[in-house]
Amino acid sequence: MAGKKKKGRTAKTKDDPGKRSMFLDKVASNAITLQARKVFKRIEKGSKPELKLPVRSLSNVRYDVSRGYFEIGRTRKVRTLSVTTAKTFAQTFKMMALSKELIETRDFATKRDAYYQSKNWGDAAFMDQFESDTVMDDIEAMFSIDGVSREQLKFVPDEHGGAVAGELVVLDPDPESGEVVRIDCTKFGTGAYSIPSTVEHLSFETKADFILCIETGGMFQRLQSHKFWKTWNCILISMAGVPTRATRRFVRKLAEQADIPVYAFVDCDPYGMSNIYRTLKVGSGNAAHINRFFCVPKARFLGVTPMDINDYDLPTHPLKEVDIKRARDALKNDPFFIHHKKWRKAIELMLSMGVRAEQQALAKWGLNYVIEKYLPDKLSKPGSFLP
Amino acid sequence: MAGKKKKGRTAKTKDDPGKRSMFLDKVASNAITLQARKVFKRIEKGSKPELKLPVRSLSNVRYDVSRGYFEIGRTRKVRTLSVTTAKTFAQTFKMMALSKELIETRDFATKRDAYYQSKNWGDAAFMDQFESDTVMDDIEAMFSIDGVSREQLKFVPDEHGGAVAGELVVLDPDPESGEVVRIDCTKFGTGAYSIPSTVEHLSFETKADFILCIETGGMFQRLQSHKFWKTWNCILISMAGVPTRATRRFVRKLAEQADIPVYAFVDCDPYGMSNIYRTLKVGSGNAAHINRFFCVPKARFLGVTPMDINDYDLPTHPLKEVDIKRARDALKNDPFFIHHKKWRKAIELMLSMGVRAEQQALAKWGLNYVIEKYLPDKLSKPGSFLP
Amino acid sequence: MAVKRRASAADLANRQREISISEFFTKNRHLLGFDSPSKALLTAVKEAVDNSLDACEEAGILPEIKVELDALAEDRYMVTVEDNGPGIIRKQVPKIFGKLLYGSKFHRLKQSRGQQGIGISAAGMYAQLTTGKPVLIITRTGASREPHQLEVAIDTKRNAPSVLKDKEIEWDKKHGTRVTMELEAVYRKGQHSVDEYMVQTAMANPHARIEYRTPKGDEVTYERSTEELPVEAREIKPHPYGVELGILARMLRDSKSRTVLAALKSDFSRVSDNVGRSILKEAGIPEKRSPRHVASREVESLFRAIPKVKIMAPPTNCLSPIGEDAILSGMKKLVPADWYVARTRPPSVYRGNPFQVEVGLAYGGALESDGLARVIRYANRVPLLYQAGGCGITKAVLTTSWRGYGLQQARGALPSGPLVIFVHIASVWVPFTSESKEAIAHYPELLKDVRLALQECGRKLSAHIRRGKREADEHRKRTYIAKYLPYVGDALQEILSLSPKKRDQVVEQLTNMLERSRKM
Amino acid sequence: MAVKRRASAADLANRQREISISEFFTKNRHLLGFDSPSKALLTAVKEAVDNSLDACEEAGILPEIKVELDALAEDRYMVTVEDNGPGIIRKQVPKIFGKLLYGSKFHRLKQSRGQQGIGISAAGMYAQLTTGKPVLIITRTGASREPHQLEVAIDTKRNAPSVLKDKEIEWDKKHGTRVTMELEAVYRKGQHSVDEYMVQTAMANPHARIEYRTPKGDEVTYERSTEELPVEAREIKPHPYGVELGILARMLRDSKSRTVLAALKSDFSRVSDNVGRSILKEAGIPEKRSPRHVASREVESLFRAIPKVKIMAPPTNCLSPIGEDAILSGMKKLVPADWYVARTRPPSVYRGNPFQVEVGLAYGGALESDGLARVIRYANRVPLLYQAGGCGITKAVLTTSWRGYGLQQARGALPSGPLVIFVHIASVWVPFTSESKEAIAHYPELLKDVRLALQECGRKLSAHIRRGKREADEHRKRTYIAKYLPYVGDALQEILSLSPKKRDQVVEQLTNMLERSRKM
Repeated sequence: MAGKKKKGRTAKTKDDPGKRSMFLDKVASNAITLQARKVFKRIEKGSKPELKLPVRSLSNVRYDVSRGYFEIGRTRKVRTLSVTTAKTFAQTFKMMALSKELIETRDFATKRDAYYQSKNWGDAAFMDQFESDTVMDDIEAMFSIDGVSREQLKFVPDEHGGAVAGELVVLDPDPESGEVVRIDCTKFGTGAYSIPSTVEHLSFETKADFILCIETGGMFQRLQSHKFWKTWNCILISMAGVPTRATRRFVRKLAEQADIPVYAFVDCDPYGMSNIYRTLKVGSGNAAHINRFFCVPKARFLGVTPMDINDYDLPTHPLKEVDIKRARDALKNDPFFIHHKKWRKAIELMLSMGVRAEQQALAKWGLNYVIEKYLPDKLSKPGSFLP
Repeated sequence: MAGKKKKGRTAKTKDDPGKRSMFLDKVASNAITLQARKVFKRIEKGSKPELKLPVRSLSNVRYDVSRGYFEIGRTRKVRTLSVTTAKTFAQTFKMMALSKELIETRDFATKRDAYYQSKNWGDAAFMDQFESDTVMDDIEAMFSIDGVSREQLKFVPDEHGGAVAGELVVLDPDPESGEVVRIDCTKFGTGAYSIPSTVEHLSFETKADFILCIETGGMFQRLQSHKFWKTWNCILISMAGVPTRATRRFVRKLAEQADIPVYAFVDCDPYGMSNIYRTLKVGSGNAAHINRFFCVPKARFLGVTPMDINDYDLPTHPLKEVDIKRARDALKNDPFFIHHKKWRKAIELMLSMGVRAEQQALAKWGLNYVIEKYLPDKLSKPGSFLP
Repeated sequence: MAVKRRASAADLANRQREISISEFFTKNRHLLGFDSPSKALLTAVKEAVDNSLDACEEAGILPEIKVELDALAEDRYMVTVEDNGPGIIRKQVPKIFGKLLYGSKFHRLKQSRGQQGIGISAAGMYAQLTTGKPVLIITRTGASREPHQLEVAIDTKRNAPSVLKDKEIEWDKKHGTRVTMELEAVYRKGQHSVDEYMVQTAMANPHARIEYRTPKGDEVTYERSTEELPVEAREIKPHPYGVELGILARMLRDSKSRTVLAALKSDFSRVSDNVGRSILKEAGIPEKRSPRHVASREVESLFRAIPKVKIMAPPTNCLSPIGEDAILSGMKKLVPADWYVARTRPPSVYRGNPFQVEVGLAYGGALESDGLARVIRYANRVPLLYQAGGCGITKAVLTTSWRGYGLQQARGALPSGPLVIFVHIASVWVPFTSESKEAIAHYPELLKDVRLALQECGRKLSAHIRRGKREADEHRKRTYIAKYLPYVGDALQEILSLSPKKRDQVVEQLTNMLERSRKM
Repeated sequence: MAVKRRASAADLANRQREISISEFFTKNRHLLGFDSPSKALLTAVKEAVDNSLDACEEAGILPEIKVELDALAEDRYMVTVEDNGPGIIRKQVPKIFGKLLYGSKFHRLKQSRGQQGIGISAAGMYAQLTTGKPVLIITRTGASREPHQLEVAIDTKRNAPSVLKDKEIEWDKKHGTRVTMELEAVYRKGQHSVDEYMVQTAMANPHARIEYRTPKGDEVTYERSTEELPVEAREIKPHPYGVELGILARMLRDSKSRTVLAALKSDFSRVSDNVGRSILKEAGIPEKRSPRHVASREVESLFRAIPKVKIMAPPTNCLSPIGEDAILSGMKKLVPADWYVARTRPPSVYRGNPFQVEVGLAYGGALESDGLARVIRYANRVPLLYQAGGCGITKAVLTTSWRGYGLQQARGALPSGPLVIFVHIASVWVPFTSESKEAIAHYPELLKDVRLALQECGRKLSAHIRRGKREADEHRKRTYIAKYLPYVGDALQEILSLSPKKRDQVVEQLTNMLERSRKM
């Protein structure tokens, strides 16, 4: 079976997980210091300090075919200190100082935490979360040029991580003691491993053949309860809708380190294809400055495909107005779909059929039809997966 | 310290987890058979079959002070088979048959699964999810009279479970082999244990002193990363907003089995008090027929309280229109808050201050102020927690 | 006080002049419905057709009307309206067509299309103003009389006709009138068009035969669907409840009766000897007093006494409703629905003026089921095409709750569905909101009666819709039994592991049970 | 053909009668603004005050007007309006107050408040109709003349006055007129009230002193804010571009000139010898032809020739705008804003009628900043209180894009903010949508000029709003430097572990840098 070609491969960890984590911290901390030093030098020379930020607009985004993700373009905006930018400047530097402190104390902060921290900054305190988020996005964009991610800056999302089960051991070095915890994801019974908010410090041991990313919690629970990962020697990841940053980063790191394919199993509708799968694989257009960290270029689309609707005679719902709009938009404006002819054909087929289908629609043929028939069928020819 | 009075207590498990799970299945299966038999007998006698359902409206709900939860009243509606009810009758029985089959095959189905299953029922197939959900709610209500929960009927929610970390071992018997998996929640590094969709079969071993249920993922991650559970010998549970059915049921079973207190740590706003805490503790008015399974009557409100806003000089936001409406509504119409004078005073205080505060507002005084000062303060006098 | 003398009172007095009504309406012609060229075309046709129909009916002739429009230029049309009415005697022709506020209908209390004696002469005045052309009239009052042809212009300064030509001619019609006007106008299609006016006129006048030729040369003939003339409306005297203080004073002053009692009895309707005495007693005025010697303070007492005395409602033979049958036949001919209802309300009174409301509904069939209902408004059988928004009839339709009758209706909107609503108000005096007679004022009494009629028809519509639903229900239920009961059997078999035979028995028993209870 | 003879042409002819304009408007009094008792009160006051102001101005007298309302019963009021005008000579009094369509203003092309000679006599007619009481007039034309007191009623059948009393009396006024009417009416507060009318009248007539006593006995005096009378409007002749074919024909027929060229020159404005000759040449009519011998087809040629010849715009001294200063002083007195602007447009022409638009804006101050802007409409200095929705002025305000001037404006709505918009249209002939003179018809030329004036004022408003924002900005920026730069220093210190001294240097350097660049 093609999908199992790498069976028996041993675990790969590039280096000691604890050391790697410290190395990442060092990179981030240096980037901050460097930025501050540049500004300090300018001031000493009597020049106005300035910051260079990539322009975060759709016009400065392109789909990099070779790298396989949406990438931010070269356009930069320069923010010079002036009366009107004084407040933002102060806040940006206070936020950078906070980040450095977090790195040094091996701590982290959510967006919300950072906002409240600023309440101790006197006049420079953020008026509202929106102001705070904007500055954080700026800092993230600024350091993305240096290859430093927001998580490395110790700003973590306040989002639920996805759930994981299957043939995987996660190595998690304790932030304080440095002792590495081994988490065996085959040992959660019907439960699962919940991905933490930041995954930069994690590394992995696995002999799995592939990673299966699943849209709904219900489908994940079914495959998990029936130990699908055991039969198929794989790792199951529940995305629960559009995957969070932590989940995407987790999948990306895991897939890269273990060098195994990633298959997405989502609903057959424009939301599943465009919002979930496309985001997982190449990132999103309006967050192009971070895609390099979060995309999973090796992801492939297992199903449900529009062809499956016919092949498996699935119950469908008519496409809604918003679905049609989304699909037409993908065909017309999305460089990813425009680039892949197979995707264009699939979306056009869906539009001409005028219907969508959910992954759970397979239950029409029996609750475990998906385990006994559909997935085995599919996994026997991964070459046919959509790109 | 009062909160630690049970330190050193050994694990409690009522009986063998595998056997217990089989026993629960048996109860559910018998209830279905009994119901079917009743109907069958009536038909043989030439009487029209009928089903008795508790009326699911707010007028048939009361707050049971002694039991500590919203309870459904005694009013029943009788649904007699007639031309107009024929379709619903057929669907109800088909759904009961499906439930029995699920129990026998040790399987489960989400709402969505059940809906798609019906697509094989010919004319009796559900037209849409709404129709299917209504029948499922009816069945749940019907069997709730017999003390059988929806999860026992093997209809599981398609919701994310909460995350768990700390001094707890979850015992999860394998549905097929019956072999019991032991999941040690101290062993997940920065990650956590993700609660499965159904928890009926789980049991626990713990020496923890209390369970701390936390509103936001960010705060959970902070306490988890800093091993708060280790310092304080407790179990951390992330609710991520209003807790799901599985999370509530998990906390309830755990608290009951381990006989330890449950503390809720949520935002100081009407949503945190009423929608999150009240739902966790006594259930919700419009799902009164299931509260007996899902409420956590021993839960206490640790904070953030309106008094905390003054005591800790927290940054606040003004109450929004909807907050004020919700708070007034709680004071006027919610039997739980009406019953507890302390709660009435707290809500009135909040209304008079006109502000709300988030749990992350504590970050104003330092990111780990919550760990180093606030929670220790609070946990030193659990008697002062709101009921 | 700073006084800069510019003009003295005497200077001002020298400038005072009388203004003729024609001059007034020349400047204010938008008041008469001549505000735009497309509306002018409709108004001219309407005034001529109204007059023709009125004349035929008064003379007891089943109307045959011919309407012809000819385009002379893009903005210049010739309008010709010909009828088979009684004709107009030669002497009257100039004043009827060449003087505003001249007519037979203003002083009468009796339902008619025209009311104010302005319409046709205003059309002529507009024609003359915009093209300089006089009105051309051919008329003949009987087979034994010679047909006359006249050209009449209006001297607006004097509001008086001037006859430009007058001759006897050959005409093959035995009696009737033919009016031709040349005017600045534009021909349009749509809601406010002459075409639409012709259809609606035909619908409300099923006793009339109308031939209509559009400027494009298309000919449409509306054949009559009844050979019966409408009941003739009789003239009545004013009713005391409707009189105003000033009018009452004038009536007494002008009365030819010798005593005030006699004056009341002869000048008002429904004042019997008894009623008259009661009023005068209440007012403290001696019966024998001459009406011309009632002092102004006494007139007021008299005025205040009237409402205190119970007086019979005015006679209603001044009205001539279309009638339910005629409304139905008119709608059936011209509205492609599959269900119709009509209701003629009993006459009512507002301000002493009798009026009567008629409503028809047409539902279903080929009517568009997506949009809003269409409302067709009439006053004294004349369609109202403009100012639907400001009209009391529209208000009454909007404030009727159509949801109760099984229709959709958004807040403050017309009901939606395949529905045409026909509303006719007949009255001796229709209170229009302007002289162009496009919308009816919001008198509560009128609105109430329209609503009542709509409700009566609405209830019938509701029954019709429900009947349709019931029939659909019945069918559905019958199939339900066959459709769903087998699944009850299936499920019980699955749960209780019944034998196939047992299962079939269960289904059979259930089927019998339900069929039986349905027959009871 | 089924003929049931009911009435012959001769019968019909016998019924034909002339209708007096008074009778017509008695039945249609809602057309004159007497549709409800509360509106009737306002209309009566308005007609009397308009006449008083017109008379004073024509006579060059600074107006002093006294308005008194007395409640006689809940629905009966006495209205008294007294002025210091030139008075009315005895002989004219009956016709002015007892005949509809009689006046000095209808035939003139000149801006005035009254236009049609209907207003005050209609008010009297309404009073008489509802209370039976005649109009009481006291008038005196000069210190050397005796004051007269008359009671005038209207014979509606003949549209003629009847004088009930007429005597010389004592009166301490040297000249002026006092009119008293008793009518069925209701006194209300609010948008459509007499109170509101008085304020708005005072605002547009800052040269008038007005005393007003409400029925509750409250006395309000609006002192004048200017001692200058408005420029006197001159009467002009009609302009050829505005004439209509029918009018042209009549003017030639009625002309007293000997030649058609002379007729054109004397009866129209702006027709010089040259212009007249060009027109006639274009029309192919000999100059010397008698105007009364121009055939009807030739009149049409003449009519078509006019637009082909270039003719100067009509003289505009027939207009008397309020003027920017007077608008400003009126608004400042009565609108509690803190910024004002006014603009008087140059005169324009529609249909040959000169007109002029004036706009004022008042912004900020104690005006309510939450709601929509308030629009105050005037035609020839008379406030328009009713039918705002149907008025061309409202339309022009709605279709102006206020967002461009820094205001909020929802689609199709008025702008919102602390704004009062004052719009005045002055014209020799204001095209009202009805005789009750409540709303102005939507003539594109008028709307365009209103919009232009609004835009000119809007741009000034926009600059004012921006100036306010700029000043606030400036202040904010200055404080910014002191406020935020220390935190830049703090943060750099934290990241780079600078010494406190180094940190302070950085902050100082930054401060200097920014202060310097701000001064450049």
